[in-house]
Amino acid sequence: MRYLPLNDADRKAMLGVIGAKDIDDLFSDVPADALNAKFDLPDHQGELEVERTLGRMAAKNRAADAGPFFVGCGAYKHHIPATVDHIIQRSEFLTAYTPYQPEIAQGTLQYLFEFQTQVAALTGMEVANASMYDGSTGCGEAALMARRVAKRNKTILSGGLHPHYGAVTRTNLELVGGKVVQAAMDVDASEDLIDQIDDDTACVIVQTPDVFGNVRDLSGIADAAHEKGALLIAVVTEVVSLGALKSPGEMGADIVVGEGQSIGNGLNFGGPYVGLFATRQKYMRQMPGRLCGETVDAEGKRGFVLTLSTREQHIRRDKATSNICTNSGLCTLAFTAHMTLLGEAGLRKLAALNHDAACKTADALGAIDGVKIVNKNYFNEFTLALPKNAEEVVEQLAGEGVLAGVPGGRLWPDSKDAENLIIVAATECVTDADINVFAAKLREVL
Amino acid sequence: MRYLPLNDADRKAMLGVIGAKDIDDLFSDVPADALNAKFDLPDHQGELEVERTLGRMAAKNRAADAGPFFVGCGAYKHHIPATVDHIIQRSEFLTAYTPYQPEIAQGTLQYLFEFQTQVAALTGMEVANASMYDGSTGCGEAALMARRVAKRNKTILSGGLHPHYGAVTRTNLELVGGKVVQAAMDVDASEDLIDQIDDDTACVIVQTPDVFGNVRDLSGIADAAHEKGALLIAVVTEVVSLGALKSPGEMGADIVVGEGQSIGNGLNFGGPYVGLFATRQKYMRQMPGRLCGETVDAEGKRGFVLTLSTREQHIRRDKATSNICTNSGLCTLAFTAHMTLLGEAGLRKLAALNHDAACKTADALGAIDGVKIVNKNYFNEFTLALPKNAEEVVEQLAGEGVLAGVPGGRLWPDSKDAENLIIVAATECVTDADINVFAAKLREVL
Amino acid sequence: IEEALSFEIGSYDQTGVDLPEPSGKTDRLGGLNRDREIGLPGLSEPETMRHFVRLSQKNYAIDMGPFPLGSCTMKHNPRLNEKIARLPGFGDLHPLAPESAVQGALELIDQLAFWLKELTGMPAVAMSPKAGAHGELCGMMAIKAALEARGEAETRTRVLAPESAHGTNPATAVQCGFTVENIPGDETGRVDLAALKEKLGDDVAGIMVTNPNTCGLFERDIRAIADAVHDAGGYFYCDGANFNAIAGKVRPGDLGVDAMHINLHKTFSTPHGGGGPGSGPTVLSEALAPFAPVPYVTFEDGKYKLIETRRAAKADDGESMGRLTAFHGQMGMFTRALSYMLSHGKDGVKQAAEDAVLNANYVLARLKKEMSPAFEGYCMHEALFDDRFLKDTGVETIDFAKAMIDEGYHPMTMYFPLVVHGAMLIEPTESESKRELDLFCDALLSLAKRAKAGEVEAFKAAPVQAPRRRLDETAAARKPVLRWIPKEPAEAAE
Amino acid sequence: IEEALSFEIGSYDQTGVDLPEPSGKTDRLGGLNRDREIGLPGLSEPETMRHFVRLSQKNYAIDMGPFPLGSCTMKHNPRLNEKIARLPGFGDLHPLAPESAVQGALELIDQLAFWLKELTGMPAVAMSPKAGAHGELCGMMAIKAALEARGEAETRTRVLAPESAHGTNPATAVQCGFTVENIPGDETGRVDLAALKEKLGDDVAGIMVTNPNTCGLFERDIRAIADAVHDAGGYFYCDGANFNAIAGKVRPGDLGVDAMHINLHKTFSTPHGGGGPGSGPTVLSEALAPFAPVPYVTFEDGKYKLIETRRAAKADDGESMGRLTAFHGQMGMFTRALSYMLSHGKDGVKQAAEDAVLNANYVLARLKKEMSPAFEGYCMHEALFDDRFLKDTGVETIDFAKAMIDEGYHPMTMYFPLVVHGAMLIEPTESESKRELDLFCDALLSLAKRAKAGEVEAFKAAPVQAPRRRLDETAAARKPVLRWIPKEPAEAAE
Repeated sequence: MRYLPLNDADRKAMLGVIGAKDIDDLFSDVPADALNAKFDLPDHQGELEVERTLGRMAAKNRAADAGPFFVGCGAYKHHIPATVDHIIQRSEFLTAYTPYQPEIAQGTLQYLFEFQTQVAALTGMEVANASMYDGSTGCGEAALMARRVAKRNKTILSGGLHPHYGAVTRTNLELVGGKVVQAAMDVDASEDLIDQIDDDTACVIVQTPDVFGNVRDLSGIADAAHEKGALLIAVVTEVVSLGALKSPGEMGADIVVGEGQSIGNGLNFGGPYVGLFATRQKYMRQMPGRLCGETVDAEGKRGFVLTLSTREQHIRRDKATSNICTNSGLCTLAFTAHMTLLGEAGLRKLAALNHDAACKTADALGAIDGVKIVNKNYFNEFTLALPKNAEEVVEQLAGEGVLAGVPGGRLWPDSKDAENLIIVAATECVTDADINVFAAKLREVL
Repeated sequence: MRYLPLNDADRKAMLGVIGAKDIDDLFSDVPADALNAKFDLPDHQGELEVERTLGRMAAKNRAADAGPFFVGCGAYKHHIPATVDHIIQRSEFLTAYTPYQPEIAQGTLQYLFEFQTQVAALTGMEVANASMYDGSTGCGEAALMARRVAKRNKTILSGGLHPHYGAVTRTNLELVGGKVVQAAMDVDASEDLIDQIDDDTACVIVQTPDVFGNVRDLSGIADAAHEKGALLIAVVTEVVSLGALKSPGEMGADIVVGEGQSIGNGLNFGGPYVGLFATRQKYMRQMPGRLCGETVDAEGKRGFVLTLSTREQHIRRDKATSNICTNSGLCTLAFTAHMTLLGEAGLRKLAALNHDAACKTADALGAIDGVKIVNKNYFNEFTLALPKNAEEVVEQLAGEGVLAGVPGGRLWPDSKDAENLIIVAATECVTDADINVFAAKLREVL
Repeated sequence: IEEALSFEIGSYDQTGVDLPEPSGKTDRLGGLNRDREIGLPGLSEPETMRHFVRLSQKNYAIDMGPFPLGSCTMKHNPRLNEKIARLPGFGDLHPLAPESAVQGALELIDQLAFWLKELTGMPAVAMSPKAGAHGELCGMMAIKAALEARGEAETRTRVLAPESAHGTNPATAVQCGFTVENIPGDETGRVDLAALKEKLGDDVAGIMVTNPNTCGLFERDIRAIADAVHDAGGYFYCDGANFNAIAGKVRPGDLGVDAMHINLHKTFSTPHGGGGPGSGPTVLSEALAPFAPVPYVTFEDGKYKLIETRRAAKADDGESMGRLTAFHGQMGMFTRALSYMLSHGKDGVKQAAEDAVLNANYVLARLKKEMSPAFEGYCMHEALFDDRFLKDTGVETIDFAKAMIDEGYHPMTMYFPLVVHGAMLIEPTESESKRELDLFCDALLSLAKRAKAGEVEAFKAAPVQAPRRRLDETAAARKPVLRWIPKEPAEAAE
Repeated sequence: IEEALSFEIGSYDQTGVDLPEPSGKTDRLGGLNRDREIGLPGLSEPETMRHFVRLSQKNYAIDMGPFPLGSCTMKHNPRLNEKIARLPGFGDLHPLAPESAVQGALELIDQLAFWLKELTGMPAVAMSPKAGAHGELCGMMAIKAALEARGEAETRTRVLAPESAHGTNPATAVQCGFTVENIPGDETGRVDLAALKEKLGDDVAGIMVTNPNTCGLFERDIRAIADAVHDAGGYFYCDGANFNAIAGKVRPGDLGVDAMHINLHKTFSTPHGGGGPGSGPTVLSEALAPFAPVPYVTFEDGKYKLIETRRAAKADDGESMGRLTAFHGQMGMFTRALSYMLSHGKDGVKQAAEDAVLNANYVLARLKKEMSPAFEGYCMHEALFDDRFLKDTGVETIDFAKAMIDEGYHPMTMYFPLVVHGAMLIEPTESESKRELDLFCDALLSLAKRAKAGEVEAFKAAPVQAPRRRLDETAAARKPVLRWIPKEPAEAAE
């Protein structure tokens, strides 16, 4: 087997040194009837065979690049520079362990420090951690953190929050007996959550741009929350939007969680992604997840280490802030490298191109009889109201090679109001031809 | 422009340090009317646009992997382990210069030394160089070398030699007034070149397996050449065959040149490839190309350097053995890495699988009415005689998605005898299904 | 070579990407346009490449040498898997694309699930947990959901775990609202069965046991443990971090396990990537299977289907605990893991486990000449030493570990498990050749001799052959600096 | 860490690939089966990976830092180009596949040819030369073929080349059957026009001049040189190694050039890869175009076609010199080069040339404070120094260069061109930022000061911060060891 360096001669010699009569001697603690179980699985295969098997599976899927593509809702098709993939495939990054031995892990630690700085700058917050699994689990952890900070029980979820984020957060909160108030689906950002905030409210969670694409001003809700001693958690699922929009920090958020996939990371059918998590300095020690900090070595040279591990499970065990013991290391690197390439100038331009593409797409689709654009303001994603069931329309368009967006029924299967909605994203990867094809085909199927 | 680190502020500051008034000040030696010419070319583009443009071009080609594939004749479709591509993409290998500064190039030098050892072992020779551009140019250089060694003028080319190799060699020899005797096309390895060898013969060049796929015993011609004081140059265009066949060295060759593409290197529409060049110890100083040799450093540690550069153009200028000042560095690395993975055991197995595939393919095709297998012995390539024009058949089959092999007319456009021939290669990548499709479609079009 | 931070090199107007000019025509941002500087410097592409290549060269990695980290399983990462994960049909696939457009992806998830169920002998698997600890959460949530379904969630609130457990075990139990109690170990490094039995009762939700355990030993009484817990009405969560020692040899399902997470990045070699991403699918027993999280994949009428909500799960006869993450789990890790499994086959998976155990015992046998094994007898896939051999040398475990860096090795896991004094836990994995192991053992034996010979200063100073000497972690934690702050421009005030 | 040879690690029965079992049923090898051991050890995949990763870490590379090699042009290698070259339609395409199956490949070659012709202002280009020196051969062969067509091949046998020429120039001329004669240089580092004119005559086949020349200077009299040679009935071969200094600014075709090779790996940044593969397309004037080698691409009736033989070229009104290589040239380099060109565009190519020249002049301006420029005035894309500044220090050019290694830099080109004593030729290229250049200049200025301050021993000992100290090249050449030889097994005789 190509991955195994030992050969039979080695094995025999080594058993001799050990003083074992055969390999199963070493497994003698295993109940005899459980040892050497039989498996209904194939034997080993060469690369060519494995590539064929998995290549066939891959070919049954429709890649985003294969045609006009407008699917978003928390995962976005962006162009990733080839440099990024080269960097993350460096052996020294790809096959490195968690940087618990900082003397020989400064490469990983320094990019984590750069990542934290980038995330803090983007979100307008003071500190950021070294990433979460993804945006949705970050949202759940933020809700738990807000409970710790506020020492209160109630969490309010905006009706514009991605339903998956809501579901994950609910799952997390209910486990510890938290009370969750889910606002009604809020297609056009008209909800008013302020009345819901009371003295037991730990936090309000609001997304911008929200799941329907609406750009939301958080200032009002932030003020209202703060007035009642509650925190505002801002959720950003499209981090590119931060190149065009005021940061949540500027609008008063206390914790910002985001999905960083758009920068440096492919769609990957939903994972691995990279959760962004940032907050104010004063809440730093309540943050979950890994943190990288600056320090000096024995010679006084600047270096970086994982720090504040007194919050973490491997030290605190049942007193930890969270059970999380991984960050999204390599995805973080992809984010950092792509963001370093972009810089402020590139990110702003990228954001502007995304907005252009969405406006163009909205204009083309909105001009179709019976189609209504729900949003007044949006960044690179908006919602269409169709005169018929959106799920069917999306299926028909997929049959025509156009991946048109996410039908409302997929995310709100219990809601009648969502049935005819379709959420459409347009990024820098969308061409004028794509838009024209989409509009033409949509006109046909309506 | 993303590749250029200077910005306008840098440029201005630097011009100031230089004391130049503007950039064209630095170009003042250029005739004024030739400076800042206009070009009918587009301006710079982003990655996405470039990928689209070139991706469209790529999509117009039929990749070998896209269906049943049987084309060979000096370039072969083999499976390359993913490890190989990872290794050659390491920044430290990919973006390194020629190892003229050995202290910081031991990585390159050591693999060249390993490569030379591998090539010598494979070919059954005593020494090998660090590679040539490809097999065909290596063949031309070998003919020139034989002239230098033998101090004679005549070169005999076998009728089984790849016509492109013959053409390249002729081009090289004619430049320096060499006499070339090209034997007639020799489909079934029945030629007798011995009579042609005379006292003015520098060398005989014979290929095995030859261009028609025939496995040739070189012992007889080697003896005959040596008897007359001439050299035997053996050409191997399918290096995998050396895992199954006696080495040319064992059969008496004095110089072995080969195309190493099959190991580690993709088809790449003909290049870059990696020319193998090996010879006997006594001719070492007449070898063209780079050589890597073992030595020690100032502390006595083993190390490697480029050596015998007294043969080379950068030292000897008009007295050099050849004008060549490049090897096929990265392709050499791909070869070395793949061969290291294979080892003796893997190479032998790979060769056996190739032979299996060819035998199966020949049996399936030979069973078709009117189709004749020309060869008695072959390795992974053989020649079919069809009852009709092969070029048309190949085109028809290509239309059906089968790349059937090389029609004789493509390589011998002037030969009536070649018209109905088709040279078919089968490697480990050929499946039983591929063979069945090929046979069925061939039956249809005949 | 020192490498500055990108923030110290780049400028706000530099960029390493070329993008077409935006139209500048439309603005539908509702007046929420970003009007202040963000604070993100850019670098040209060559500068970016060099920045990260230079940083990479300050790291140690499995491609460079052994990574003998007990409990962390750093094995070879085949590049075939990287290639597969990057096929456009997998890498460029949207999680919310219509089911008709993702049939191959669902097939892959289903296939991988089949392998995991078959290798563990368990009837169900939750695929979406994003990492090992997330898988633990999933398993403990399933237990909680099962207790709720039995109406015992209010009463069964205690979870038992050995002192030697990974820190995530207690942390996870607490995150599920349980309280945690230690199970003592016996002198052989295993769970004390009698002590365990004493702690059982009708307030016990379940136990969390790692097997092979964190001392690198197989829990001989595993079945008795499982039976005792089941008899007491509790569930058995098995921490699967060490599954690699027995994969292809032993099925946890045959041992009475109710839930176990599998670290794809350990047992099935998806790259650690400097700290993630991981992936922690969690196998479940019949008793827990109905509570699996959404989404999951089913196969009906020749098509793969996604069950994405609790309601849809109910229609599928389940009582799903809900959703753990936005999408379908770590697909990028699934492709790599399945590629790894297909490559190994059942014979290769078994051989890998055997070689891992053989390598660990070989290291144990060779090192015990100078070092002190924590327990008697053979080990499984990792060899545990304590610091008795360093007694009176002045050299501590951390010094010994840091000295390994100067020998060209990554340190072993130290001070874990907590039950052993100055623990050193060495896991060579099956990826090391006998030759590498011999060099490694030679180096460690030599270090041990030098420690005993009184070379304490050298140990205290180590490492010296690394990009950095020992770093001041206390200072880092006392006044945390978690981001780069631009220097105050000195002239700004003038 | 030292890394042994694979031959010292592996064994003949180990392999790092898994292949199905061969049938063993058929043998049509005619009794020529390999019956002896080959002598090729194998390594498992993890061992192979580690072997080559460790080796790689002994190299210096452009991704790590500046490579100030005059005349060798080590610039940034964009990874986009690597990605493009690996598209299956390019990377997995057979050179003898039917024309209908390779239209996109022929289009790419045609497009690249268009860019090269446009950038050089020349009407034709031979694409197949495999490297720069191969391109020189192509160009000189075209000249020879043109002379033959004129019936003057027997009489025009002399080729003139400046003393400062690359060694390949005379070597190539000789390989074409010419004799070579030096053209002296003038005190400004350029061709002495008067001396050149004296050497011209009706036995001159042509001249070979590099422009910008190897002293990093533009030949001011380039047109007068061209005119003089043409008037004498000869042709003007321009060595295009330094085309990167003027690409997008100046068209060689406007200067009277008849043939010029273009190093795609220099000007258009295909990776050097530790010594190749290169690629040397050669542009040709109207006079030489008919003699271009086969194969080449034409476009007819909406389809691309290959002209593959001399006869086919004749039908296409050519007098092809024949074939230079088996297939179509370095396609893998073509894809990379075109990707590079499309990325830059005409504006970027021009800016790159300007930045390259600016960077070189900046280095010249900064370094002349302590080092001695070989010539007065501005330079083009490389700055040439001689060793006058080292006079009486005991430090020689080679010592100075090796000391750069300890500062983290690859040495500059040394002892070339030959016309300058102890030459040091520095080409920073456009890929270096001002910041990197400043660090580089600071380091060299400091070295120069230290040399003058008498630290000769340190220079003689350099490098010390490298995987190896200076290597004994004399010993290597005296008794060449070009391959690993297994040690005689000591017991074999017993």
